[in-house]
Amino acid sequence: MNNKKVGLLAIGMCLLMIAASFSGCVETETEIEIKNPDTIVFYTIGDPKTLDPADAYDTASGEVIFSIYEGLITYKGADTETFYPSLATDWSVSNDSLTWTFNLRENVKFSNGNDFTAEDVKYSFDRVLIMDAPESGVSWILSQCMDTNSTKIIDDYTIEITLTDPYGGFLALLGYTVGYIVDKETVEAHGGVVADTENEWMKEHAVGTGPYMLDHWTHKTEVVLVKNENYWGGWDGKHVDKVVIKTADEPATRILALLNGDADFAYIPYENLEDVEGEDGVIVQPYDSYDVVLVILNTKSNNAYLAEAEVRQALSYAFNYQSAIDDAYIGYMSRLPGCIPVGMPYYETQNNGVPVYDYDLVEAEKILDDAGYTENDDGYRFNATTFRIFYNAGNAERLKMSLSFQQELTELGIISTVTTEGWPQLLHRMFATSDWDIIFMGWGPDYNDPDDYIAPFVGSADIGQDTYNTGWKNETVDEMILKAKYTTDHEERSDAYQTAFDIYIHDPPMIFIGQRQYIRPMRDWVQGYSYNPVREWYWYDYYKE
Amino acid sequence: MLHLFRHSLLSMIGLALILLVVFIAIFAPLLIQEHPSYVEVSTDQGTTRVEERWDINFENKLLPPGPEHYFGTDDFGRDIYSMVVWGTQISLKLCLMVVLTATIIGVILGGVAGYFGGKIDEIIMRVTDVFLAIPYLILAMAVAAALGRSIENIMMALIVVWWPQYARLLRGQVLSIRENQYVEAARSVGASGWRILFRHILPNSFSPLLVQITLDLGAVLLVAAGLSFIGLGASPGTAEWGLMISMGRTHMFHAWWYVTFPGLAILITVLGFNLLGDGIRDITDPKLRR
Amino acid sequence: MKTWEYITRRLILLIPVLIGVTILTFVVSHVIPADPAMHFAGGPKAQPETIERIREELHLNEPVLVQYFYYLNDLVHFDLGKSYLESRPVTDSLAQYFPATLELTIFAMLISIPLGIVGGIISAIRRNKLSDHITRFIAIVGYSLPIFWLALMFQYAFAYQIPILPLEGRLSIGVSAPPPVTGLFVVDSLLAGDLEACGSALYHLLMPAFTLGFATLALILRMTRSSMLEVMGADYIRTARAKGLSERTVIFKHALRNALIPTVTVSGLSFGALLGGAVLTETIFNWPGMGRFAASAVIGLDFNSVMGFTLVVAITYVLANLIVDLLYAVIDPRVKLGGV
Amino acid sequence: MQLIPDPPGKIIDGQIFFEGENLLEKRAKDMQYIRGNEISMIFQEPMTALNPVYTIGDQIAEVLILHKAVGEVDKKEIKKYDIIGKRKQKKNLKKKSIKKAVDSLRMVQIPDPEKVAEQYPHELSGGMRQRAMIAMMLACNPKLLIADEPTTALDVTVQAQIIDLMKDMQRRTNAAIWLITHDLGVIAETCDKVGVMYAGYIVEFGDVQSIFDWPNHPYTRGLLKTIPKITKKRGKLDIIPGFVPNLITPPSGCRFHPRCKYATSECKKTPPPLVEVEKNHFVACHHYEDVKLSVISKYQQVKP
Repeated sequence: MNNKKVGLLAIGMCLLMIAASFSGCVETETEIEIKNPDTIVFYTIGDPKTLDPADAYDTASGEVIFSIYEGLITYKGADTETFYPSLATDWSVSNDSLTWTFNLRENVKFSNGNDFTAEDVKYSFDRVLIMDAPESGVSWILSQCMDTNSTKIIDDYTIEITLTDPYGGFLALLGYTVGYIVDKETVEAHGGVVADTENEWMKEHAVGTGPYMLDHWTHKTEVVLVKNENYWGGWDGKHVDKVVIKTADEPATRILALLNGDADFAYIPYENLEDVEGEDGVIVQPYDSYDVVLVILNTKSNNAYLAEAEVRQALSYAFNYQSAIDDAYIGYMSRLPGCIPVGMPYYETQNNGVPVYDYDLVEAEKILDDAGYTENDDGYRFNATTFRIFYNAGNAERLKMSLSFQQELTELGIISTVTTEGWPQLLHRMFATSDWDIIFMGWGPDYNDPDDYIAPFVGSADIGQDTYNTGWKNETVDEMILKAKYTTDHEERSDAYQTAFDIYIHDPPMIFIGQRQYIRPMRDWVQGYSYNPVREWYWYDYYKE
Repeated sequence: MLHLFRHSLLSMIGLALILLVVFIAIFAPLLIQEHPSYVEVSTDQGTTRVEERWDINFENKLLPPGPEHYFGTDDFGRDIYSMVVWGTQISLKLCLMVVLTATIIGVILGGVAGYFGGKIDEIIMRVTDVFLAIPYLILAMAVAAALGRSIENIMMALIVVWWPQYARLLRGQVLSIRENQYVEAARSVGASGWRILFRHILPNSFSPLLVQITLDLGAVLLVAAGLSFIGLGASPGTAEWGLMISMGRTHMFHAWWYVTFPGLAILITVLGFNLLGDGIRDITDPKLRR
Repeated sequence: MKTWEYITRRLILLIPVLIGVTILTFVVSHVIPADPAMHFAGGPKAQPETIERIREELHLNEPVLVQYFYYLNDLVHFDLGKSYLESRPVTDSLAQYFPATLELTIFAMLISIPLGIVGGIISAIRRNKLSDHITRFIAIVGYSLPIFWLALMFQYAFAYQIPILPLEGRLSIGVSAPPPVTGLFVVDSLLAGDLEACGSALYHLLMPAFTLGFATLALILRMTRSSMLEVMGADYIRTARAKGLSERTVIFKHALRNALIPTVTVSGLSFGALLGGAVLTETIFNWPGMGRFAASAVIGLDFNSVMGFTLVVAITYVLANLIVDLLYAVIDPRVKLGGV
Repeated sequence: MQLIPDPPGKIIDGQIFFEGENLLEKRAKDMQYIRGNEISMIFQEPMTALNPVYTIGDQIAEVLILHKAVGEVDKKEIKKYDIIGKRKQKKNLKKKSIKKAVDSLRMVQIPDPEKVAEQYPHELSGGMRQRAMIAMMLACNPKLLIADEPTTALDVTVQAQIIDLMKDMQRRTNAAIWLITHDLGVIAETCDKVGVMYAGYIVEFGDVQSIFDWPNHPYTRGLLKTIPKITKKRGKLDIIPGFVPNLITPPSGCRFHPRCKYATSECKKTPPPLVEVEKNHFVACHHYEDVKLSVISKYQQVKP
């Protein structure tokens, strides 16, 4: 290796690097035939927290559990209204919507060959209630209207569930992973059910009745699912044999994987959509979703001004909604009128869907001046107290919105800081110390019912809600929420939500920004995909052509 | 001495780069097009801190380099050229502060350990062993994460990580110089330990120290940029090079300039320090002069 | 002093350092005000009592000193606590990620050390000629490049503009991981005779290992060059030439072995820099190693993982230095083990 | 030997004859053959002259193997691809050469040569190392041994042993030894012929006897006068006035003229040629007769 080679190699490397980095986006797209046709590959961020349906609450875990386990009822394609039979063939409810009876599907087998019977159903529900989801607390979805002696086995294939109190939306609860059925024999063989402790084995392994079973899970690398041969739904028609969910936290990795065909689906942040939009072979299809974007305001913060309704109204006027939509979410977001997202039942009770607040600094100034919070001599209101804005590290959209909101507040004469924190620190600040003023937050549906939104947002801590710990409380609103929760009469529920809206909209505990459209860029050779906000991924439906 | 310095071409380049960077840092306010505004903010601990703000206008988001934006703009529409130039001040301030503080701590502890020896030496050396048992970036990462996200905390973290190196360097120097006759002579004349340490030993260990300081200025900058890159650095609005690269990396495919220019700025500054450090070492270390 | 006697002595010396490391990391990570219980109680929808129970389990309510002793006795039972980021014991996470980082670091060294030595020799022999200046300049540039920026530039150049190298991960999609024996994919696939996996593993190693090793390459090149210069001037080189040996033998047999001594120490030290650099390189190249795990653990303020990682790195680093000292004695007979 | 390190030194012109051939014209390959085999050299500083990382035996064996001086080696033809055979041959070649190295160590009267062969240079004393050097350099019994100040760095007792050893080795191997030293005593004891050099030029050349008795060049005479006589009563030591010239800008003509008593204007202009004053006794001085007279007159005083 004489000196010429070393010199040339080194110069070559340098020139190549510099030339490449200055040559801008030279298209190098070549016609790519379908890559690994019998496998679906999904490049996403994060890693499932657990594969145990009784303890899973994060989307990453859901991506796997939805296709391995099954519930009594299920959804079809994008339809979130009607419930389709799954492990239960048909069901009936008593007119006081207290007792629900399910007839179970016969000769269904788990992936390890064990038979599926009513015993497994009772075992699964009781297990959720006894374990009480030590890690994630997801059990509240069932424990809000069930207890361990709710489920009764009538015979091998019939189950009767008596709720602790009547709940109209009960069926929707069974659609979420917490209501999915595990194999009693397998769980008993691996540590069974122990109160308040998670089952280590069930966290890393899975035996379900669903179309796929777990091949292997290498943490923070990939989850691989393979065909479950004795799936009761059968394998005729077009399906894929293998599903690979790869973890790639770097956006560049996911973008390139999609462009060169390695990835069939990829989670791409909004600001990078332009890298994949319009590329041949890539579909960027937005779907309306119930994922809402909010700014929560702490009414009991040591910055006492936030306790005043006028201040929070002014803040709602100061927020540049259009810029958030155009610049943070690149147009893939629509305005959110109130707690209930547009598209969910009863959303029309919120000023029939028309947002009350808009970006209007003049109005904001007027409200603050009328309320007596005028600017002092060097132009700052609230005698220069600092309003602290927080968001969780790594979220590009929230970073854009908080910096832009900071600039609006400075315009308005309010001093503010933007601090980014990792999830644990932020949650600790939000709940334990409530030492915060403004936080950019979001919320996704657990089940397709307005109660899953309005209760946690504006319900007070007294009725076990106020999930964001804003400290906001209004008796009438509480009353209305409870009334709407436990009635099945449409009219009654609509009036309750209407009254609650008229109260909280003028004393807003949070700024309702918008409802972002869900986008999952994918290769054009993927068929059978449809977006269902309450159940994002069902690999059984997809195939490649 | 100086004619040797002129000889080595590389160290001349180094000196030129450093002078360029210092020049930019000093005249930054005149060179930049967009100016940051400063707002005094009260922090959680009740103190006040001045925060840097750059105006956001999303209209000219991600414009390629052109006449009105030499280095193009970032995804907030801020002028990258101005931020990179302004960033020189932050970076230089950071690495100078860290290296000087670390040197002072290191010199005192190293000097004491080396000169007085015995128990103190043992303790100090064991403590430096512990610190040096963990690679720089990882220890700095843990400390910065503990203190929270800000430039000041990165500075603290880097000081904590960097002083042991100087302590060890100084101790070595002190041990070797202590044996020389002129130190014996000074002691025989009744000079106190501290006097000897500062009058005789430190001036003589100055040249290896100078070399180490110059090289470390570059190394500190690299580690600081690394910390900001992971997300432990400055708060999102500030013009800090590591942070800019971190924020720019997602736009690499449609905005190559967002990542390239801050990276070049780091490269040029650190290169300057390294070349300069090498030049000084070549001069002061006779063995290498051949 | 026999070798193993020296090793045991050095290992005993290791223990105070490691205890110091545990104290350091414990103090550092317990200053963080964050509360992991909250995070792993499922986020915003968690119930207060689950959070309280986790706090209990973590002994977070007891004074710091008590917490430290809990930590120490866990450590003795190889229990580094639970990684809340991955809700499994830290030891499992580290066990899974350690081989990946090891493979990356080893290949980084395999690339940087030989290249650095050869480059150093060449530029020492061709002193002050053009190739010497070029290599030296590249070395200094390599030493001054921020490693993550270099990684991004390589990724942009060689995976996007000219898609010749894979962008991320350890194996291509279709290839399945070889049966784990050592955890190093290249070795395992060779053992399993699966050439395709081995090829894919090497192919994926190329860019990350070169990026990670680039700074070390520069360091070793400069170190070898200066020590070669020094050695070439020594009397025994003149003797070797006087014996009639060819220039090549003089350089590679006599000069190199003496010049290697400082290089060995440098590569020992650079092992630490590699581990540090791995944190950045792995994040960018999506390399499922300890570095990437540590980066996310630090952001997510996962106490146990950060401390577990730092401990493992400290142990590996100190052991590496021990190996370097042993190597030292092998190369340089003047160094007697223990009687240095 | 053309061992001058390339930067800074360079051989520009002139000729170096060895056995009638001009060494400067030889290709590098041939020079390598000659070095260590035909001509070999030992150096002044034994402490650093041996490679610290190899054993003495290895270093000596290396020369033997290099110059195929290991004696009868099984010439069995080894097939090219027969690796094991090749390794075996190489191994016993090494074994044989180590044995020969031990013999040469014994030749230089090193006590317990077997042990020394395994030892490393830093485990030996200065004298021992110089002996090892001599053993190494004479291993392939070269025709000429250049000894560059071999004894300067050693203390006097060891110095004497080394001188005796070299004389003994010279007798035994009949090699020519070219001793470079400033120690007139050593020269008188060991050498047959002597050449006095000043500022890079040979100023006087001849038999030891005639040079020491009848120095014809002022510099040689000055040198000999500086040796203090035990018989003389104490007094000021004689010195040669002035300083050694700076060789980068040497004085014109005869380089010794600034310090020479007999210097005249002619000396300043033309460098004196080397003239044969008497049978193989050469002098490079314009006024060697005057020097000769003053020596004779000095003799009259001494010899009664």
